Parts: sequence; C-alpha cells; structure tokens
Amino acid sequence: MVTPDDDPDGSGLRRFEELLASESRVEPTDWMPAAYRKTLIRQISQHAHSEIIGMQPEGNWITRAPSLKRKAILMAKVQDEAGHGLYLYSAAQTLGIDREEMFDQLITGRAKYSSIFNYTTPTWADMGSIGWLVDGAAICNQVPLCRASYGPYGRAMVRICKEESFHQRQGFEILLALMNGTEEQRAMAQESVNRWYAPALMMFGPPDEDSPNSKQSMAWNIKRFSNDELRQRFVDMLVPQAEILGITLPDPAIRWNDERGHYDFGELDWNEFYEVLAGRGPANTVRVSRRRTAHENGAWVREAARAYADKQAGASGA
Amino acid sequence: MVTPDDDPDGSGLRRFEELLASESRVEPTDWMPAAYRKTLIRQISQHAHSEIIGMQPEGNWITRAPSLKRKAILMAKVQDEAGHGLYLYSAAQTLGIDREEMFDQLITGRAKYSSIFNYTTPTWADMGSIGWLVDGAAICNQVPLCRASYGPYGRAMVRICKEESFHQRQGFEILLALMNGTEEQRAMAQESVNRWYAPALMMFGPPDEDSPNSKQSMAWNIKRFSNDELRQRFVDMLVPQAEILGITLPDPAIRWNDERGHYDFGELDWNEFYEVLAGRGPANTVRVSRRRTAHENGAWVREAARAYADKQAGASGA
Amino acid sequence: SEPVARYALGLGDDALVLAHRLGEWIANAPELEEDVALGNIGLDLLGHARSFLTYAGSAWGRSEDDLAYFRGESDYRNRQLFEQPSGDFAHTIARQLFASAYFDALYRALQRSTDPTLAAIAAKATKEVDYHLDHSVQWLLRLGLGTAESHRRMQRGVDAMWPFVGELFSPEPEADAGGALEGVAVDPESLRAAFDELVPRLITDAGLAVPTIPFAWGGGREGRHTEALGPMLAEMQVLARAHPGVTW
Amino acid sequence: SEPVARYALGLGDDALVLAHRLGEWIANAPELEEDVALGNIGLDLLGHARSFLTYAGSAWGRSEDDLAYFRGESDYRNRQLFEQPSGDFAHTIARQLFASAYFDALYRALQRSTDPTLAAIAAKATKEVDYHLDHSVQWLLRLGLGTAESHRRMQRGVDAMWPFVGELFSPEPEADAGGALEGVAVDPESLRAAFDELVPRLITDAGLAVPTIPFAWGGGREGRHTEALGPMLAEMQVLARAHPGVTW
Repeated sequence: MVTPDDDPDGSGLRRFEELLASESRVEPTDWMPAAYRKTLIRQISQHAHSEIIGMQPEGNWITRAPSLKRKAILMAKVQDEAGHGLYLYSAAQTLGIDREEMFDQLITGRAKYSSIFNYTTPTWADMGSIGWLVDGAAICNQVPLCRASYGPYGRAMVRICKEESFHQRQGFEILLALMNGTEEQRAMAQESVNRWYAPALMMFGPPDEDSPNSKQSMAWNIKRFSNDELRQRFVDMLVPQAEILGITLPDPAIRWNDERGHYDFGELDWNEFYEVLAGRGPANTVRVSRRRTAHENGAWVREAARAYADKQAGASGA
Repeated sequence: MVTPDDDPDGSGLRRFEELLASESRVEPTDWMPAAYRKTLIRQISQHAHSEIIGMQPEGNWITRAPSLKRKAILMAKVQDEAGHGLYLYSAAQTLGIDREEMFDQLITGRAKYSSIFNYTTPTWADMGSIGWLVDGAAICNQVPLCRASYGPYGRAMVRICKEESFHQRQGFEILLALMNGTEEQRAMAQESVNRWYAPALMMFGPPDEDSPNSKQSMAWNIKRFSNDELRQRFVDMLVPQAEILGITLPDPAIRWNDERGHYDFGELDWNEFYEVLAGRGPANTVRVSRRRTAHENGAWVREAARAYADKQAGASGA
Repeated sequence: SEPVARYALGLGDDALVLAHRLGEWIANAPELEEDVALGNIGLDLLGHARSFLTYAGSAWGRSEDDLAYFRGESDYRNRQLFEQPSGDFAHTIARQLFASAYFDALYRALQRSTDPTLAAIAAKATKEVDYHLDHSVQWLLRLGLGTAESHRRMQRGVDAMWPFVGELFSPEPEADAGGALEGVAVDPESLRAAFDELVPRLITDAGLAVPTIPFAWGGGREGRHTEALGPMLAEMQVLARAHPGVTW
Repeated sequence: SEPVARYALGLGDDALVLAHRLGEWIANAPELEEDVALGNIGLDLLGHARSFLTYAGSAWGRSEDDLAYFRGESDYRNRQLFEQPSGDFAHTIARQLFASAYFDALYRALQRSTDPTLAAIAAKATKEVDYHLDHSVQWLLRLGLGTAESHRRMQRGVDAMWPFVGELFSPEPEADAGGALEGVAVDPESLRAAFDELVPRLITDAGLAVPTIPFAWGGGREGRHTEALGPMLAEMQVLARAHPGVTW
C-alpha cells in the first residue's frame, strides 16, 4: 500500500482503520484518507442542499394552509429543514470546505440534491405525502447514518432523525385527516400518494447491481445497508401504515411473502428517475433558480451585515 | 405695464391678448407671459400625474375582476389612463419642460396630483364609483378645458374627454349591474358610493371664496367656470342618474330648488379634503412609492434601451 | 363536438393565463410606454381567450366566465409556459418571445382549420400576435445588446423560461380522439420547425446563448401545473367565487 | 363578553396578518439564518394569533379557523401596519421594528389585565416579542450603518412603514362600550410614550432620519384596509373556502 504524503509513517491510516474496526467515530482532527474526506463532503453537502431545496415544495403551501394549526406545523417544519441544512453545512465545514463554496455549487446548479424535490406540490395532500413518504424514506436512509463513522455527521444525523420522525408523523396525520374527511378529501389524498409513492421508493437510489459506489461507503462505515435493503425496509413499514390510513399504495404487486418475511413489490420505472436526475423533472430549474434569486436579492443585506461587523470590529479594536 | 425682456416692443403681449380676446388658441411658438406658461406647466403636469397615479386604485382590481368582460374593460381603461398621461406630458413638453423632470417631481413627492387617488379601493364596486363619480367629475372639469386657450392642451383634452365619457358610462354600468344583482351586490354598490360621493364633489376644488387662483386662470381662458359652478353642474347631472341606478346619494340635503333651477346640496367636510391634501389620506405614501419602485426597478431596462439606441445610432452613423 | 371543445379550451386557457400575467404589470412597468404596450398585448390575449372559451363553453352550456372562474387548478389546460411568474422585465420578455413565436406559428396554421369558428379566431389573432412578436424581439435585442446588466438579466430570463418551451410542441390530448380533430386542430409538432428556425436565431442575434437546459415534463394540457398557477388562480377567482351565479 | 371578544379579535388579527406576511419569506430570505429567524418570529406571532382568536371565538361559538378563514376583508380588524407587503428585507425589518415595539409595550401592559386569559397570553408573548424586537434592532443597525445601499434601502423601508405607525395608538373601538373594557384592555394611547421614547432613538442610532411623513388615516380596527390585504386573504383562504366545514 502506498502511504500518502500527509501520513508518512502510515500511523494515521492504522489509527483510521482501528477506529472503523471498533465502530468508533472519526473526528475532524483525525487523519483520514482523501477519498473518505471527499466522499463525505459530497454526501453531507448534497444532504444539506436537499434540505434547503426541500423547503420549497412545502413552502409552496404555507400561505394557503387550510387551518392555522396546519399552517403553524408547516412553517415549523420548513424552518426545521433550514436548520438541518445549517447543521449539515457545519458538519461538512469540519472537513475543510466553506459553506459559501457549497452554497455556490448549489445555486449555480453544479451540486446535486435529492431528485425528489424536483417534483411539484399541486395539492395540499402533497404536504401529507411528503411527510409520510418522503420523510419516511429519508428516515430509513438516515437512521443508520446516526452511526456513520464520521463524528460530526453522525451527531448531526441524530438530531435530524429525531425531527424527521416527528415530521413523518405529521405527514401521516395530514393524510389521516383527509382520509377521515369528505369524498373530495379522500380523493385528494389518494391522488397525491399515487404521485409520490414511486418517487419515494426511488430515493434509496438505483438497484444494488447498478450502484457501484455503495460498497466503498459500506466499508467506511458511512453506509450501513444497501439501497435495496433500505427500500425493502421502507415498503415493509409503509404497507401496514397504508392500511391504517385506508389508502391504496399504487402497486398491485405488493403482497406479503411469508418465505422472505417481507412484502414483495413491483418493478420501478427507473427511466423516470433518470429523467428527473437529468434535469427533466417538473421543477428542476425552478428550484435552483428560486434559491439563487433569493440569494442574489439578498446580496446587499449580507454585504451590509459584513460591513457593519467590520466597522464594529474596527471600533472595538481601536 | 412693464414689458418683459423677451418681448421688448410689447408686440408679443398684444398678440397674446388678441388671441385670448378672439377665443383663439395660443400655440407653442407664440409669445406668452411667463406666469401663463408656469400656470399651464403646473396644471398640465398635475393632470398628467393624476392619470398616472390614477392607474393604481383601479389597477388594484385587474387581477380580481369578477368576469372576463369586466377584466378586459378595466385593463383597457387603466391603459387609457397611461395613454392620457403620455399625451399630457407631451403637451406640457411644448411649454419647455422635460418629461423626466416632471416624472421626477412626481416620484419624489414634490408634485401634486388629484387627491382623489389617495383613497383606496377595497371593493369591486369602487370600480363603478370611480367611473361614475370620479370620471364624471373629471369630465365636468375637463369638457370646458377642450376650449382652453393653449392649443396643445385643448387638443389633448378633446381626445381625453372622449375616452373619459366612455369610462364614466362603464362605471355607471358596473354599478347598474350591481344594483340589479343580489342584496349583497346592491349593498356593495351603495357602500362604495357612500365613500366616493363627497370626495368626488371635492375634486372641483375649494369653494370659490377660498380659491384665489381661479380668477387669473379664467382671464387666461384656461379655466372657464368657477369651482362651485362646476360642482353644481356635477350634482345636477348625478341626481337623475342616481335615480336610474336606484342608489342613494349620501347627502340628505339634496333636493330640487325650483327657484335656482338646480339641486341644492349639503355642506362638504373640507377638513377631510385638506387632510388628504396634506398627505394624511389612506394611501398617499403608497401611491407615490409604488410608482417610484416601478421606476427604480425599471432603471436597468431604460438604461439598456438607451445604450442599445446609442449603439444603433453609432453603427448607422459609421 | 366534445374533442373540439376541449381543444378550444386548451387554447383559451393558454391565452387567458398569459393575459392575466401581463395584467400584473399594469402600473408597474419600467416606463409608461410599457404599461401601455404590455396592457395592449394582455388585452389582445384576453380577447383570444374569450373567443376560445366562449366557443368551448358553447358545447357544454357554460359561459366563458363559468370556465374561467369556476374551474380549479387541475381543470386548467394551459401549457405551463403561460403560467410562469412574470419575474423581472427580462423574464416577461422571454416568456412573451416564446409565447408569441408559438402563437404566431399556431394561429397561421389554425386559419386553415376546417372549423370555421377556430379559423376566424385565428385569422384575427394572427395580426395581433405579429405585433406581439415584434415587441418581444425589439426588447430581446435591446436587453441582450444593451448593457452588461441587461444582458445578464435577459440571459437569465431566457434560461428561466426555456424548460417550458418543449411542452409547446407536445401533442394535444384530444388528437387521439378517433380522428375528430383531423383538419380541425393544428398538430403542435408541425410548429416546431418554424419555432426552431426563428427563436434560436433571435437569441443569438441578441448576443445571448441558446440554452442547453433540458425541457421540463410539462403536462399542462392534462391539468398538471407548476406551483405558480395555484396562487394566481386564487387571486383571479376570489371575487367571482365569493358570489356564485351572479351577474357583474 | 362581546366587547372583550371583539378586543381579542383585533389583537388576534394583528398577529395573524403579520405572521402570514413573515411566512412569505420562508425559502426566500437573504440567508438561511434569516429563513430560520423570520420563520421563528412568524411562528410566535401565529401562536399569539391562535390564542387570541380561540379566546375571541369562544364567545361566539366559532373556532380560530372559522375566524381566520371565513371572514372577508372588511371583517378583518387588524391595524394596517401588519398587512403591509413585505417588500424587500429592509421593508420587512422596518415593519417588524414598529410592530415589535408596539407589541412589546402592549403585552407588558396587557399582563396586568383583569381578564386572566388575556393576561396569560400576554405574559407568554412578552418574552417572545422581546427577542423579535432585538432581532429587528440588530438588523436596523446593520442595514442603517452597513453600506450606502443598505442605508438607502433601510431609510426607504422606515419611510414606507411610517404612515401606519400613527394608527397603532388610535383607540380600540370597543373602548366606548360602556366601560366593559375598563381594566381589561390596554389603552393604545398609553403605549405611545414608550414607543416615542424608543423608536426614534433607534432610528437615529442607525444613522437614519426619523420620518416627518404624515400618518395615514388608518381604520383597520373598523375594517378599513389598504389595498394589500385583499389579495393576501385571497391566497390565504382559498383552500379552506373551497372545502367549507371540513376538518384538516
């Protein structure tokens, strides 16, 4: 094995491998392989971007939420997402990348974020579907990340997961209220779940055989389960909840498989996934440009804050 | 009489006085007294400003007009007002003032415009009241101005009056539809007329005894009738129209006076008029700042148009 | 017939939604001349919308206002370009450029429709749209070639509206209805060549880059809309819906 | 009692309308921290609104949502400052500064109300409003003293909101109701001194000019509103009104 320049005697790598082997946390001051650092920066910043962009599809209904209680819950939720974005940027910063740089990658369209947020929210029921399905899938993805080998990331995930499961419950409640409501409300809920179900399942990423990066991430204790394992876990969670809701999951192939001890489910249309990933989703351009516009419109505010801070520092230094 | 510098032999003044005496038009190339010029600039530019600011109270309902026909009529009307503003600025420009200068006076709050537009339009019926009452009063004011001694002004007024009487008729029709409608619609119409009636009567300006400038304007064939004469004419026009509408004018003192051959009407609360004039109306700041914001937000557009025109001129000159 | 009515409804919604957006500019334009010009274009489009909706409604016993004010978002059939927010003046010009180039090609072709009502509406509209296109082109050049700031903004505007161009040429959903629209409707695909010949050249002439941004899914003709339409309709319909069944 | 309910309704509407306006900023703020901060303030205000409206509605057998979603513009009783459009960030800060200074003085006094519900709501709200005021003051200073551009915009913001300050101290309409509010309600006039002591000084400290612009008429407590409220309510109420009587 070639020893990298910043670890001439290989002691850093040995310690890193010990940490992984003992399921301990790697901390910012520890030596770590460049590829590990790079992978984490990419993954954490994409996760942060997803939180930031994810504010929009739900933010779309804050001004139209149909009751004050729902309005309050929705505002709090979207605001939590901004908060998650902030923790995650902080976690990524411990790996030596600036928040400005990450944010710039986002608003110039060079960074990825979860494709799911390129779908639109034409109806109120989508607030339920996002909570139940999208946050639900996110939790399945994220709970194992609480044990991620990189300390700041794992700790951020602990806090985020707690809030996400709260959000999922709220989404479930929105759908439950609709399903207990009028014919129109029930139809609204079902139509929305029909739209979000497959995209939510695709949030776990392509089938394992098409997911080449996963193996390394698992070796590094970043990823703990394969895409397909997580997807199965999610479907197993959804089916009984859908029964409680009285909602039909739009996949006729779903049925309990006693042998596997899991629910079987149908093939997904991965073309759609790759379409959205390639920027042809319903709202790709809109999402990025909205945040960019907000950022550009706010440039004078940030400049003023900097100028004021400089003046204060100058005054107190004098 | 002292002969001004630009009219050393007094021939200009003699000709000016002959034109007035023979009810002829003064044209831009004619000599005219500085005070006449100044009065006209003030009056025409204020009138232009009123058209521009007057777009807002009606523009407020374009996006909410309750039928497509009304939406079309309203858009056309507000657009006519922009057109009127443009003619009037052109007329004023013949007196040697730039449009930019006038517009700057408007958006910096140094110029006056008709106080009536500082009232707000909380209901759709206000589209009717503005047409019937405000445009109605404007017509009473403006018809005599078609014979104003200054040619470009008089000719602009001919065109404007034609459109205004169309607008008044449309306002009347809005109210008529409401009065032929449901209880709620009738109440909406009545409530709106209650708010606009007195302010419309005040559009003719203070009572004659408090209106010192009028005499000179009448001598110059700019003003043809006194404020109170015009107000009387307006009330005489309104009363029978109100009967057709089935609407009550909010003045219990209105009754036919056989002796005078006119309708008597009650005293107006001039305090309100002066309050609004002094900037304490419901929307004074909002009106000016909205147009200023539009102007400022459009600065880059106007600069681009100028830069492009310059480049084109340079290219064709080369 | 039902398919013709549904076809007319889609065309009417395109014009109505864009007319409404242009109406938002009135009293807010960068100069008075543009208050007038954008108002004129909006009025023309509103006229087209009323003709198409009246015709569509005649098949169902519904008035233009029934259709405009008492359908929800998912019943609106406009293509998504037309509902896009007005943004700054450059966004509006980009939206109008694409819209006018599309309308121009569409209405020219629709004049030859075997449906005399549609042909007549199209004939009248063509002349008006000609002016609209010219207006957009003039501004595209001024902004593209004017100042560095206007160039930047115009490119942003073109980029923002570009994803919604692709949908303009997607098939009319009624086209499958057993040939009922044969000779009546214009196949949107047939308009693409004229658009592709004209628009990229105009963009290039204005010193701007033709976007390489992918097209969005679209689906407006099936009632799938971007997040911009809902709040727009909320405002547009609020008064009419508060007083159902009355005359204004 | 009826006058107390009407008093609570006015206070609830003040908080609700401003909370809604702040909600418009979410996902649009100049930086993420402000998405969070403005969202927090909006949430606090929404909480106050819900408490006041629930209390008001209890007198009439109406829920907070009946009051929020099924009253029209002329039945809204908020003072006009709170409905003003958010404008740019400086407009929002100016609106929030005036609002928070008013709420701060109001809720401190209202804690001593003889009505235990109002006193309890005010006691909880006071702590939160304290933070809101601090947030506005910090931004007032940053923007007023930051750059030439931010100074210009902050002055514009202060000027734009100033006309609506006067109405904050106009009497509560229910105050005449035969003394029913004696000891229950706070006389707005009594809040003026604290406001006048604090706010002009803050404006001056931020290097800005205290406006000399006259106050507008006001009349929000009588249901007279500026042109900003109608479109805001159209959007806010659209979904609830499309499905009257249901549970969400």
